[in-house]
Amino acid sequence: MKNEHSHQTTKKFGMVINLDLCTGCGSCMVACMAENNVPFKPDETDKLKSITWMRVYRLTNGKPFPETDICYLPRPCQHCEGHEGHSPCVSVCPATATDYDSQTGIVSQIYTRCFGCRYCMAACPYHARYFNWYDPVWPDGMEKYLNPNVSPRMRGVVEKCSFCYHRYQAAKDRAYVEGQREIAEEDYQTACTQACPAGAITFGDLNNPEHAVYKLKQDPRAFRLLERLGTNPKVYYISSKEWVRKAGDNYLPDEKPKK
Amino acid sequence: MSEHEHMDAAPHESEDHGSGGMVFLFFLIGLAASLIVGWVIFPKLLYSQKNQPIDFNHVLHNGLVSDGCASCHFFREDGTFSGSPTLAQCIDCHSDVQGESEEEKRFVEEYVKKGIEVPWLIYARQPNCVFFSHAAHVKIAKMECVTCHGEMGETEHLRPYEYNRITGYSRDIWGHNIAGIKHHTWDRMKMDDCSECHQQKKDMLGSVQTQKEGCFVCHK
Amino acid sequence: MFPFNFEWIWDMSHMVFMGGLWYALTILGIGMTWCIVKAIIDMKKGDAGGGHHGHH
Amino acid sequence: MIDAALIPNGVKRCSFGKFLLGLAVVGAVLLWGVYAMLLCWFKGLNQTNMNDYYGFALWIWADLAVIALGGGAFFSGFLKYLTGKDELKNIINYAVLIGFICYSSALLILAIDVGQPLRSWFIFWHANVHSMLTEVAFCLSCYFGVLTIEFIPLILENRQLNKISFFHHLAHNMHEIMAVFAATGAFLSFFHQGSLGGVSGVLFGRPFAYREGLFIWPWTFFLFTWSAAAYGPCFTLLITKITELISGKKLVKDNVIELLAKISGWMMATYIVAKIIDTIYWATVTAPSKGFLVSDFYSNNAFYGMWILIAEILFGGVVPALILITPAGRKNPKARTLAIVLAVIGVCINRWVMVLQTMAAPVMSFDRWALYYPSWQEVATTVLPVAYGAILIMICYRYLPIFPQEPELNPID
Amino acid sequence: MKIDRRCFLSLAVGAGAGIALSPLPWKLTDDVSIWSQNWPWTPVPKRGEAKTVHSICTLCPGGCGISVRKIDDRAVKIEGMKTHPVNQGGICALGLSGLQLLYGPTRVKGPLKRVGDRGKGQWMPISWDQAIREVTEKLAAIRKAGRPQSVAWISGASSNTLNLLLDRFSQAYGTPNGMRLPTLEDAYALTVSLMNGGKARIGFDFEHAGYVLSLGAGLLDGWGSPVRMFKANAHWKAAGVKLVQVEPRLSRTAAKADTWISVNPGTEAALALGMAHVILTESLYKADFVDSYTEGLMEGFRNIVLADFSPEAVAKVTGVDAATITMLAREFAKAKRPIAVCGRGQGTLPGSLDLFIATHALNALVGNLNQPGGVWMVREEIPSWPDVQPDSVAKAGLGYPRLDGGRTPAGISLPNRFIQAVASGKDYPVEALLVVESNPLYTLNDTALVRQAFSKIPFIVSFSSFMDDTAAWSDLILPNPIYLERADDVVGVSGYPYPTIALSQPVVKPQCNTRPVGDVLLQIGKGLGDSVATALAWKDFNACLESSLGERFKSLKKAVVWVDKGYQPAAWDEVFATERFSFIPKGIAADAVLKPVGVPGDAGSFPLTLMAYDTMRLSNGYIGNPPFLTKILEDTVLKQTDGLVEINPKTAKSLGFDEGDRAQIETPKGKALVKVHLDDGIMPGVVAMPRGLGHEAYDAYLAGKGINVNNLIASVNDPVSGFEAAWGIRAKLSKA
Repeated sequence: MKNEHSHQTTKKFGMVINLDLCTGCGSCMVACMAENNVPFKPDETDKLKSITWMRVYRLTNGKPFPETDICYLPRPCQHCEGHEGHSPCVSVCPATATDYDSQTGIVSQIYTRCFGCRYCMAACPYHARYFNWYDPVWPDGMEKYLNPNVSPRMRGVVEKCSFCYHRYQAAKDRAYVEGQREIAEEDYQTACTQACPAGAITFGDLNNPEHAVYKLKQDPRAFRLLERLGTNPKVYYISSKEWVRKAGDNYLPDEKPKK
Repeated sequence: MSEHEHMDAAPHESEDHGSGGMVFLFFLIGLAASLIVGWVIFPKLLYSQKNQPIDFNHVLHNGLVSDGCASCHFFREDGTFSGSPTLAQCIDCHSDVQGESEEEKRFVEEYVKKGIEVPWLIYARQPNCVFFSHAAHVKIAKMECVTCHGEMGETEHLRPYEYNRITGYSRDIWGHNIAGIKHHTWDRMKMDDCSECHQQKKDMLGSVQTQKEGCFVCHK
Repeated sequence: MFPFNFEWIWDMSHMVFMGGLWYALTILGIGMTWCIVKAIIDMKKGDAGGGHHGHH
Repeated sequence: MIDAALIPNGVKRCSFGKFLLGLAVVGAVLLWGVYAMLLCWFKGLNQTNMNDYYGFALWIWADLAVIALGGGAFFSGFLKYLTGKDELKNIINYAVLIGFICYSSALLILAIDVGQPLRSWFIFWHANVHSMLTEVAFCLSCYFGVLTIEFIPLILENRQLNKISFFHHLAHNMHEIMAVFAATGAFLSFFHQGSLGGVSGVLFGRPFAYREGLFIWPWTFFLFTWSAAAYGPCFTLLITKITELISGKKLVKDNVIELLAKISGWMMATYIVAKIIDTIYWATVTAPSKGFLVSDFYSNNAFYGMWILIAEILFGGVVPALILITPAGRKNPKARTLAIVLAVIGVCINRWVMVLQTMAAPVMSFDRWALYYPSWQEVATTVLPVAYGAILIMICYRYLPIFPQEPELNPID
Repeated sequence: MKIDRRCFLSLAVGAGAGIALSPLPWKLTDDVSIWSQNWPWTPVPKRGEAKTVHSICTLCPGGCGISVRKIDDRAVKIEGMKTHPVNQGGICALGLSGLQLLYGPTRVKGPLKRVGDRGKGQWMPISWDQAIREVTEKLAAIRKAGRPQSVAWISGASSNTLNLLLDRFSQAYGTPNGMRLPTLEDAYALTVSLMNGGKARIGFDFEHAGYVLSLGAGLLDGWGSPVRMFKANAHWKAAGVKLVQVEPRLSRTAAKADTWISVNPGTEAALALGMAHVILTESLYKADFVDSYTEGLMEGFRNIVLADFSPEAVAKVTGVDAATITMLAREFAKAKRPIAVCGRGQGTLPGSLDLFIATHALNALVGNLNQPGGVWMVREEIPSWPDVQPDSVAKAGLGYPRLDGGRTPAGISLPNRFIQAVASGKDYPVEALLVVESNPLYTLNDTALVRQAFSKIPFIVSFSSFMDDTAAWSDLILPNPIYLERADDVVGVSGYPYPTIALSQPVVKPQCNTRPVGDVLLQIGKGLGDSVATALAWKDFNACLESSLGERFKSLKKAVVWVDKGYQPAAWDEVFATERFSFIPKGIAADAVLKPVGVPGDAGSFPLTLMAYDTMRLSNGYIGNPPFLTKILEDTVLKQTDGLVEINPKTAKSLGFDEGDRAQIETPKGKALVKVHLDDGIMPGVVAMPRGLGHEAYDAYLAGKGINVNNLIASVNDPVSGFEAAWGIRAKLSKA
């Protein structure tokens, strides 16, 4: 099976999220939970113990009424590339339960390999990783809606956004039986991208000039979270508000963001 | 206490040589006994057997169908693999009893007539954490069914389904040899067996950690 | 941890890390074996005595 | 006394009844800890107050702390067997015992801390050699093996065991080549103490913890090894002091104590200088390069205020170091004890900060500080090793000749 | 040779060695970890064949198309329908959670009969035959006694045919008391009929607008068809269309707007009239429209506006300075295709008429009615049936006045007044109440009054699919299948300018022992016999759908939706030539119409103003919030079971409150324990709480979380329309 795939170019899947369009409605969060069999508890108000692969943060400019301004910022796993694929979380995992795949640029998490040391969570500055403190429990009958393409996680392991990798797999299978090797941009879209009613999220191959994200990421208003740490994330944000772009990273009092 | 006194007093020679042979004999007994437990009794206890709900004759059916395995184990339009057939497929021929086989009679009466799907026990079922693309292996890599499933098509009866009492896995995953030794490609279906092939695809080895293929290629 | 493990690669980090590890384990192993074997021999030699050796 | 035959020659021990009573009291605490441990194993880590912001918390701190404190074993061993400080033979036994307790505790706590204990062996089998935690796991367990090896001869010196010819010879032989084991132990310790420092130092996503360094090793790697060597002996001395208080006997001669105190003091002095340099560099170069003022890390709440930095470096480092390197200081029992206590607290604060404050300080500008307090289950499981250690010490002290100088210092008339 | 201790020792050593050399320990270690990877209590989703079924989501008036992904017979995911003109593949959080409603624990599994006292939650499962028999007998008895008018129904049904059926039932049975739950749609319909004449649905051509002025409408908080509005907003951002949000609170809409005008609560209408003042004085209005197609401007409207609504005067009322008002007015009047729109929050309550009149007047002044990118009077033909011939009993019953005193144009109900009438007990009593797809005990203002009214009704039948607050308070529950298990037709999409007819259809087989309300009504009709039976002589509800949709029925089964994209609103000459647009509704005194509605409570003892707000993360109507939505609720809205009240830091400081403090909020209607959340985004002196929390019914994922703000808010009747017009209430916050 050696040269079967040799013509394939390496991909680098990423997202561009337009914060000017995001209304913070939460569709992306629910779409993600519904797609990825994310469990829920009777009380989810302790946000430090609430699993939401996609989480929408509420940013404020800190000014008093009526100069107050707010901005909603959806935060999936940033799928950091770090330096040559050494993202903050990947290199620290002692059991190789998470890895960076340079073929897709996706940071994987293997729940059955993970033994729950939580070092990766300590390493992630975005808090994109979540621990299963509890056994996942669905009310009797509700387990009917679980998605067979995603394996439910057991108690005691870490989980996180996978850029809906199972959709990539499904798209490839569809292509294979049709005798194709490559898949089109629209064939692989994450659940949040698809659901977003404002069309704020764009997903695709950052390496591919044909894909929308390729152009969007070059927008002068585009920025990434915590770029200064060298995490080299693959999720870009676009905002026309200067204070929002500034909130994307940390700056000393006398510093000005470059964007 | 007494032994200590005794040991202190008495010169060690006599005792040592006295039961030296005995000591060694006992060692051998212990060794032999535990080896039997570990290699023979333990595997028997570890695995349990179930019979398939209905016996099935692959040879017979293979003779009747045009397209080999793919006639019943086919790909759906969405690229997924249908696995073991559902009533919908069997019903074409088996809406009524065809031959003399008792099993077929039972099949028609207990399942076809009642419209109940047959709860086949899947020998090659991988655990839920595994994503396996039949399309990639069959359509792209052009692999033969035999490579992983062995001579299924040549069987006239379905062998009992053996499963591990602790893990619930089918025995085919670990393989029937308790030491995990395999003679054919299909004797074992553990991760290492998959990776044997997968490591060959030099241009696909993207994992920064393992310098093999990404974990998500096979895991979900 | 062993060359036959899925994660094993013959690269610098593995050589250094696992090298050091196995080196240490070997020393401990040999050391303990030596102690035990010699203890048995000494015992056979019979120059046992109730501990009037007073080491340290 | 019914256990008279087991008690070493030439020493006096309390009545068996009194001994049992002591065991019972500490045993009760132990059981409480065991109960909490079982809760965590069977119900899962929802028994703790850890959360997605505090993946590491009290337990990891406890691990780092006991391993630092247990550092006395490898360093005393290093001093005795490799630099030939022979006086230390009078305290090495105890150092080894304390080390053994600390390391076994650390392993136990780790076994409770992971979400899937049944799979924890994956850390060895599927090891990712780039992870500091892997290094910790390997060296930790190997060094625990070394400690066991160092501990065995001590056990075999029990009056009755030593009568058995085989054990007698075994103990003898192990003593013969103890230097080899000690050397291996020192080697392993250097790495796992270091990698424990690396654990937080490599987190380049967490500017509070992140440090530059040498090759793959951040400065914290070396600081941790160094501090363990410096502070470990202090813990040995502290426990010795406590044992002397409880037993009401002098067990180790002052010259031995002072020697160890002196070495510890100098190690501490050099360490704290390095630590201060590291802190200054981090505060003026590393953190700002990521967009942080060092005050950002100490600004939000009273608990993680600047005081904690001062407490660690000044009162937990500079002061004890100064006391111990000055002859007058270390020769004065009161001053010496004070220094030792301060030092032990100091190193514990350092480990606490490197774990807990790292978790507390937000990195994203719009994220919030998260504070945490342990649940009773966490506390109980952390107290568990202490109780276990106390029991082990009680038994060993009673039946093993741990303190070679005890008969001489406390003649039975 | 003797066997001593050491023999056994070496036996053990041998055994140890043997075991170590056997697979036993190693395989066990492996298998135990594999067991931990496949814990039997962690569910494994069944594999199967995937297919997609398209339908319509009827959880809100948005009318979005949904594509439901199925594995064998399980529905596993709801997604937006890509080809649907309204949502174009997008979908809201509630729509995505539909499967939690389908498979959720609050479904009523089968017909239930109350055994204990009302609301005690003691039920007895009964057969459908018995359930239907009991209702039929009751209704038959009432009708026999000649009091058909004392049977009432409240319906929130979105299905046009079901509503036709309910009306038909009333006609044939003989009761005038059929209550729909009015929304901004009805308020707009009334406004249109009062100012334009005629019956029409309001539509907004937002996609082609050039400027959008929202007077308190939560355009991005679930107003109209939420997904369509999000997409419109995205289009505005791309095309540089300005969105101005007028509202006291920094809602999501305000946050997304280019300009947020923080106006004193309840004074949006005044602001609109202030703008009208500027437009008139600076004669910025569109003369060619105003001169030849309108009336009442120079007579009434102008005088009042000039007299009472000068920018300065309005500035005092609204708190918005005169300059801004003038600026806004000029911007609005000079913009291309400007649209003014209202309907507070999601517009689930109709609201006071003055705001609608003022808003509509603004649109008229700039002549943006029935224009591309303007406000459309959509006249779509709504399927209907020939009238029934009521028998003498029915005639008599229908002779009675409606209990809500609905003298307003037909088709508009006033449940608020209905409740007041029943509670007061004057007029005639209600002996039986049928509740269809609604939860009045929770959604209507002043729930205490609703409860009081209900306690006066001896026989309450709920057709709810869920054990909601009202179902829990009823005597019989005849559960309806939910939208994913039944067929319904939806005509028109809230605020959408093009005529649409959609068919929502079963995507899975019913999960519980349920029957569609339509079927049950038909069966009851048969049971009642004579004229009722003849009026309801369909075999089942599907037959009703077929008869009302005609041949469309078949095509819709495939296409799911029909939309007339080519629709053009009637030209000015058609609509306004014969009957001109009137700035002052005919037959109503201008000053009466433009009088703002106040809220109860005196500023002395209630220094603050409490406003209820709507959010996309809380379903606040008949549908209880599904677990996923509650999960994504901010912890500044709900913390454990405490509801948080939003308050400006300044106000909080003056009252001595800090973030998260416990407090008691009190209004003339009642008090409740809350926590305070400090937020700069809300006007000082105003406090806000979301609708959708504080359910007494439902499951562990919703019951008892937060408080129902409707408990605290009084019901206020609009003096002209009679609609529920309360936009808030006076309140005070004290330490608790």
